[in-house]
Amino acid sequence: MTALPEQTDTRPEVDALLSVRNLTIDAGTKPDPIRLVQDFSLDMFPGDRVALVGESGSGKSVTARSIMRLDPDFRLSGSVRFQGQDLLKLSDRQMVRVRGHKIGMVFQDPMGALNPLITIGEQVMEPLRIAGVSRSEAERRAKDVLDELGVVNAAARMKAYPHEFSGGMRQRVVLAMALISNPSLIIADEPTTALDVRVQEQVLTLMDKVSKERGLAVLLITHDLGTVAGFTDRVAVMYSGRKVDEATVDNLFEHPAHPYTQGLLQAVPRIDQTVPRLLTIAGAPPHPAARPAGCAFNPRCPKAFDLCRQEVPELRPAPGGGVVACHHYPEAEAEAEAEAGEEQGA
Amino acid sequence: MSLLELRDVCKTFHAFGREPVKALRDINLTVEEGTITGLVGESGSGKTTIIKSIMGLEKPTSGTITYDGINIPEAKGDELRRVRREVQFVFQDPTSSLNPRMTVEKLVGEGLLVHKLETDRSRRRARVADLLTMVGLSDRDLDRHPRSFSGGQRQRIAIARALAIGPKLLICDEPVSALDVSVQAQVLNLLQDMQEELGFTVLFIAHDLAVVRQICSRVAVIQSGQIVEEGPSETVLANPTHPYTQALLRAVPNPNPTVARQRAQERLAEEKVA
Amino acid sequence: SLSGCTAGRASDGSATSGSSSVVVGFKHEFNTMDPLHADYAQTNMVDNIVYEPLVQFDAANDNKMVGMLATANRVSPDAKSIEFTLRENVVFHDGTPFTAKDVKFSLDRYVRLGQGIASQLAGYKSTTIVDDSHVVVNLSAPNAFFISGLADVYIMEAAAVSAHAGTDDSQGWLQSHEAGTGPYEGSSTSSPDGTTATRFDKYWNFDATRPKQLVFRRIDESATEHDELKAGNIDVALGLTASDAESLKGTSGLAVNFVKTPGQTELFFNNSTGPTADPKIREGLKLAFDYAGGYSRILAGEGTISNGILSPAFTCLPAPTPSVQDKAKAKQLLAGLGSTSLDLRYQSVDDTQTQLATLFQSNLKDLGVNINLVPIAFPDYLKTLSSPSTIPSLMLLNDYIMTSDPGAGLDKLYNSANIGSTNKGAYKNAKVDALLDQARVTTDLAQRCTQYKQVETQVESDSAAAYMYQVAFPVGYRSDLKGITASWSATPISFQTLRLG
Amino acid sequence: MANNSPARQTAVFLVRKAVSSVITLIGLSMFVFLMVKLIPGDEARVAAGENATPAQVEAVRKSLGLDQPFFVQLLQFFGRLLHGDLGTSITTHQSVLQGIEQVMPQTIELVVLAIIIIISVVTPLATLSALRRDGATDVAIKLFVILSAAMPTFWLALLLQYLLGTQIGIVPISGRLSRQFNIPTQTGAVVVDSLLAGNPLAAWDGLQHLIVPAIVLALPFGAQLYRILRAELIQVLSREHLTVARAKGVPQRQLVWRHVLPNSIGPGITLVGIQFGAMTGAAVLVEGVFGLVGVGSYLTNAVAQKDTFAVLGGVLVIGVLVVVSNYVVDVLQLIRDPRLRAGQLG
Amino acid sequence: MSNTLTKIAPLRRRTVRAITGVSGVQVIVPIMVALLVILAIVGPLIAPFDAVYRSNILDSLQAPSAAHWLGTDGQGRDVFWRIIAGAQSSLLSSVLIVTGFSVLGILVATIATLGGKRADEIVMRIVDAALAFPPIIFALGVAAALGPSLSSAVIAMILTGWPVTARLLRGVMKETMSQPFIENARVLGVSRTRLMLHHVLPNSLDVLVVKWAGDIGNTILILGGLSFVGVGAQPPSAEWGAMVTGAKNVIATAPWAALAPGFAIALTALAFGLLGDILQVRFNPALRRR
Ligand SMILES: Nc1ncnc2c1ncn2[C@@H]1O[C@H](COP(=O)(O)OP(=O)(O)OP(=O)(O)O)[C@@H](O)[C@H]1O
Ligand SMILES: Nc1ncnc2c1ncn2[C@@H]1O[C@H](COP(=O)(O)OP(=O)(O)OP(=O)(O)O)[C@@H](O)[C@H]1O
Ligand SMILES: [Mg+2]
Ligand SMILES: [Mg+2]
Repeated sequence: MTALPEQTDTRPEVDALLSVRNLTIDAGTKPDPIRLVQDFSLDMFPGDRVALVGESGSGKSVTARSIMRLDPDFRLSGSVRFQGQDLLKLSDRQMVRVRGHKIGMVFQDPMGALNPLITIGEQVMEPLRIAGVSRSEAERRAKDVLDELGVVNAAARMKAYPHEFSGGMRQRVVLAMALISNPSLIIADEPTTALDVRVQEQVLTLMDKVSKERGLAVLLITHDLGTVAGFTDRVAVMYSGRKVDEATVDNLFEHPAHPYTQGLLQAVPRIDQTVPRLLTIAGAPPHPAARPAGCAFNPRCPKAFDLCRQEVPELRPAPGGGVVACHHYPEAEAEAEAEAGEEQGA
Repeated sequence: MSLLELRDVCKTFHAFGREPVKALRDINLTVEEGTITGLVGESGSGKTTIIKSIMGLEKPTSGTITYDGINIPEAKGDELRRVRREVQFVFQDPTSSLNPRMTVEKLVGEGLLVHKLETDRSRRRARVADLLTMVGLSDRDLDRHPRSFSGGQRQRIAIARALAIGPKLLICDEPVSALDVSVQAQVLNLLQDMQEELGFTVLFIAHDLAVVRQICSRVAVIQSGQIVEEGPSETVLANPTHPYTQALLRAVPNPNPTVARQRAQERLAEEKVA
Repeated sequence: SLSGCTAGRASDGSATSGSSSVVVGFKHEFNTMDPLHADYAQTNMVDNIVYEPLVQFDAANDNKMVGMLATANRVSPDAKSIEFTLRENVVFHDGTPFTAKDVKFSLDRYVRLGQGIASQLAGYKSTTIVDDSHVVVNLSAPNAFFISGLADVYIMEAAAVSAHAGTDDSQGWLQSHEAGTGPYEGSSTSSPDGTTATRFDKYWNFDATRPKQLVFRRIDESATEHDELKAGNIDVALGLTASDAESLKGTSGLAVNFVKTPGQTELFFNNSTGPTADPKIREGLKLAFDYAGGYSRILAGEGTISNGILSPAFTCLPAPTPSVQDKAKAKQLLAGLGSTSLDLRYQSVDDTQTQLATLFQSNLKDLGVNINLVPIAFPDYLKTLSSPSTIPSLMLLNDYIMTSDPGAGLDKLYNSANIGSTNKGAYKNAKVDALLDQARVTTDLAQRCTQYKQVETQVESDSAAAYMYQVAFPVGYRSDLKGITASWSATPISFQTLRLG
Repeated sequence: MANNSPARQTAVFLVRKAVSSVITLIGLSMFVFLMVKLIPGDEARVAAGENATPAQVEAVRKSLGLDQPFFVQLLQFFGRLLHGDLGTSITTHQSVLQGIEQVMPQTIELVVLAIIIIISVVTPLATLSALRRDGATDVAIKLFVILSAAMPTFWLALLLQYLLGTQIGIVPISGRLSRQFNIPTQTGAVVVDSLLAGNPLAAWDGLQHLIVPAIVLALPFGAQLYRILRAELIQVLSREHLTVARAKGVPQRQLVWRHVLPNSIGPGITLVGIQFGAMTGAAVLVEGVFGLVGVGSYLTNAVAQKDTFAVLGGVLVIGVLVVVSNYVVDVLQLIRDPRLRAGQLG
Repeated sequence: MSNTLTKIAPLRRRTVRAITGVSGVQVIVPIMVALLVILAIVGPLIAPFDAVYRSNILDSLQAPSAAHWLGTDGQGRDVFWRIIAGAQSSLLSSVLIVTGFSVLGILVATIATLGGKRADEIVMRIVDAALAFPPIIFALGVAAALGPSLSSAVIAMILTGWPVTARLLRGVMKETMSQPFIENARVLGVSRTRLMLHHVLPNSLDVLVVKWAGDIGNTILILGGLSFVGVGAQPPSAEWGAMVTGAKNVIATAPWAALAPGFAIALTALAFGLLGDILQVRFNPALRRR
């Protein structure tokens, strides 16, 4: 665990907008802590669009929230450098200034994400008002952002309450709150999961557009590989608290390296092709307090062998590019295994 | 032969102090025996209202709903009992659709008890155990409560519960939309296998066309309470005629980066034009 | 601003005794100032100083009759009418002179309304105005007891009261207003938590040593009154329990007087029906109670153990027969009761009664007799009196005979004609009835006295009730106040006699 | 859309409430009437006096209409009620309305002060508790609250009076106003009257008289509010919109005031509304000890004397107050929650 | 995930437990309650009759001593033994009251939930009317109608307590009724009775269990309050509320006579209050930790 995982990216770390190194997250008390996330590392550069995928409970949200230090009770170790500053070393007060101002966040449930008692306008303006921006100025900027996000008649709609908005509109408002202070990074935690297919599409398009226009870096969290395909450049796959796979989108979809990634891909029903039966990943992910020995995925892995049950695989460069944590990829065998993986997928 | 038939079903909600909501307008829908029929539409299009009407929990404002010759809204006594026995449901959220206080044995066995199909306790237990094995659980799970299962497993329990009394028609209201992709695949497979094995009829409701395509032979598309397109799923999905169907189809995420990126480009362009 | 409430007795030299305002703490609701209800102690407490009756009786002077608004009276030999000579130069609080028509108006009003004090006027026929200063009160039948009942019958100003007659014969108005001649003027802001009375300077018997103001403040809890008195926030405490009063003794600047009243704590038996119809049982019950123990501990050794059916406050009494416990005899007499358990009714609002009842219950338990204590509310109690069959087997109560001449009281309690209303024990004895009928037409006081004594002896030997204690009413007060003594016109004390030291 | 406007909906809602309140009050009167009639005893005898002759009793019975059958008496009561006449008390011989006017201000003053104490003490305590959930602070507060609510009201009243009033002397022992003050009665509430008379010293003195009884009265009710509020706060604290607010960089203080409290006080407000009636009744337990005469004492006495109209009047007035306070609660809720205004939750 | 903060909770609890050992409360409270229950059962058996009930008037108001641990009351009875003997009537009556009005409340709530819109409306109007009636005054009235005694106080309080329960439960039951599993059961053809007994009630009663424990404490307090205004157990009963009331007049001179039973009440209310709190944490989904 001491070894620094290798980089997927060749760009120098110093230029990174966000550089997470060996982030380990513990919950619970000292004698019996629950390790939610272990040695998570990720680099994001300005304008980067990265997806973080994995089944429910794999630790995606915990990771995202810990970058923002939203849970005071998690014990965090490692480092989270944002624009050169280690967020884990900031005081609570300094952290408040980072949240919402430099890093914006978008959440899953658009209804739950808005305070039902306060008007949309107030909520969108809030980050600016906290920063001391005058009311009229804040109002103007809120209107601009909402306009930009396609809220028709924004000035009037700002006086409305969340319940008067439809799900898709609410998600726009949530996005507006995240964007209003011009952050350079947006973390979107399942922003579309609760939405209808069509609204989902709209919101993604919107995020796509805004981030491109503003050169925003986006960390998109989801469990659905399908939704990331058209949106991101790079995908990191998490399983049971660890990053197990990371690659560029094309690589990942074409040559999924990790058996888990392969499984996820095969499980998505596809509109452009029918299979008699969907291929599934048997079983369920382990509880963070009771992970199996060795590779956490081994009980569900069709290719598991003895080593998998004994030793936790480390991240190594994958044959098709990127990194993967799987005993099937000791450097030499990597190519062959990748082939095998592909065959299975067909 | 059609097992379930909706003819000109309309439903208007009159809430106090609010504008009436026309949730269903002249719905005509036929479910053929032994098939899996899909019903797709976005949120609020009226899918659940249709289901509730079939359940007999909402009375349509007009129109008829016939199940095997029985007009459901009017059904009483023996007829109603037959409907209750032969039509079963699986709901979207496997957590809230299972009584958290009951053990799996009781949950799955309740239908057997209520319809007096198996009144002997130990034999009922054995039947339930069989059902559990059938849906991929085991008899060790008999005395557990639904809370201790994962989402996918809960949905299996819900399916076992529905299948316990041997329904002729199974109606699933978005049974997989709350599940993870990997679990969703498990449940879809299970449904498909069961249907093939037992030969019952399924009305499958979803908003994801890819899911529908995977398991349905026929599909009906509903928009704002109206069926806008209907036909064999291959045909409808390959050549959608209605713009709404087309839009739905395009919205389905495609796990193919090249296609997806291209589509994203198109959308962005459209967005700019609009 | 705190000094008024927190200053203890020590600092009262400047704050309270210098002021001539006296605050009186009292217990239970103060309902109305209407003298119609002067039979109710809290009403009478105030009415007694704002109104005046025609005559009064002096407890300190052998219960002699003294004139108030009447300077002289003469009962006709046939006891069918009384002539009063009225005091001159008396004015009501609004300045109107007092005349005969006010007497007639007042008496007529009471009788017309037929409530409260009207019961003292039973047998009243009419009033004849002779002139401004002479009236004759006519009775429908000879009644020698009548005049002694007039001590609580107050005279009000005809003009002022009839001006506010309304639909209820001025009852609403008089609830919080007064129209009297007394040494104090009532305020118009009386409320359930009390009232204020101010010295009336044109009072015919003006005395500058009366306090300028009397403030009556309702405080229901004895402990609270006790503390307030000690703190100097009230000057007279009328709602103390015996033990609280006892504990005040010896406090500097305070005095405690257990005012001996004409009332007695008594245990009435149902003399007509049920197990207590048997005189032996009644006697047994009477002998079962630990009078001495209750006296020393519950009554704190104040007052006296009863000597007979009347309180020692009365003047014509037979030879004393102190109540004593005799367990052996009681046990023997009560054997006739078998295993029947009896209900003892009492008014649980009075803590002393609760304690006495509990002691009695325990005493009887020692003798193998079960008694259930059943509290009874006042309206229910009154209702039970309507028939001998509903009268409780045992009823513990404080009974007051309000007139210095016990005739009327004895008549109400023991005349069989009054069973169903005021004869609380449904007591019936032809000899007693005859004696009382006789006394009613006897104008000579001494002669009546002999008859009373005969009645008393007879009733007592019939064990009509167990006579327990003379009610000694504990009053705590600022020791520089004078005149806190027993009175016939108000129970336990009248503030007419109150003077600053 | 006029028939759909929030204003109209609100109006309709309030009118509906008013109608059902009136029905409630009528039901309440009938209920009370029946109850009082079931109390054993003879009102006519009480009215006539202990020593009255049977003839006098009958005359009084007739004049009070007590000789009429039950339903006739009830109808007569409602008939008088229409003219604003609550009847006459058989013990005070005073109009019930007037009697209640004399005692009501006292009780309202006490109850309102108690409610002010409850709200101003419980809200911060519950907030602190919820924020430090299960921490030492929370446990300490919880214990304190449960302990103080576990003391019998009247017993605590006696105890506090003895300790604070008599022994330490920091508050007056009993009563409403110290003897050196003479304040003309206007509203009947001492503190208000003192202020109206331009005598702040007297108002302060009146407040000192009220404070201990109000605290004693407040304790058990405060404990209930604390429980509800704490539970609600904890629930609200776990809502996603709070995470969103924190991710927006909202500082703790503003988070509590703007986002947490307004969303949590709903059930608390309703509870205080419901408690109002119970408090006026429970006031009787402290009134006696502190030498106060309020509506509780009035009613206790009236019940003991079987004073039908006094009981009816008193309960009815409390009923009206409860209805009014529920109304106020409803309006407050409407102000608080825009969803209610839109009739979405109604 | 919606409830991130609830997830955090177990952590806090453990920390506190580790540092302060406060969760000892969760051990102590059930023990306290158990002791009280045992006391209520054996109390009257072990307390000597004479010490409890027999007036020993010359020994009245003795200060606590070796012979009388908590002193004697105005009748010279031993306060300690009276408290022991009184546990039964105090606790038993509270349990009876709370159980009584809970049952009534459940019945009423069931009628409101199952009886359709109109029944619901009528029932809720009645509940509102009952709630507008100050409970103490109502209890006073009922007790006055039945004649003051412990049993009429019990009946009075049962009649006073149900509306709150009914209202609370109706809300919860309505919520339960709207859960999909209820629909699920209905379309399975489950009868109304079975629906109520197996589906609605089991999922609604949590709330009641919590309330039940808290109410026991409250009831003991209110029962004492009723004694204070003259309704409740009569002499020579050793019911705690009556003991305090009987001794309130000597609170300055013989404080032990009122203090001791007052503490007994407070302690009991505290124990049940804490129990209610523990149960609330166990049962309230909002406070439950995973
Ligand atoms: N405060 C906490 N204490 C203990 N365990 C926690 C805590 N918060 C989260 N967890 C656990 O950590 C694991 C990861 O949770 P997380 O919410 O990050 O999953 P996720 O990948 O975002 O899943 P989903 O797709 O459901 O949102 C889960 O097993 C969760 O139960
Ligand atoms: N009880 C009701 N009262 C008023 N309007 C209702 C009611 N039930 C449903 N509606 C309305 O009817 C329309 C159809 O709702 P329905 O629940 O059938 O949609 P759905 O297709 O199932 O949507 P989803 O995908 O969100 O479940 C919606 O506009 C909804 O608001
Ligand atoms: Mg998540
Ligand atoms: Mg639906």
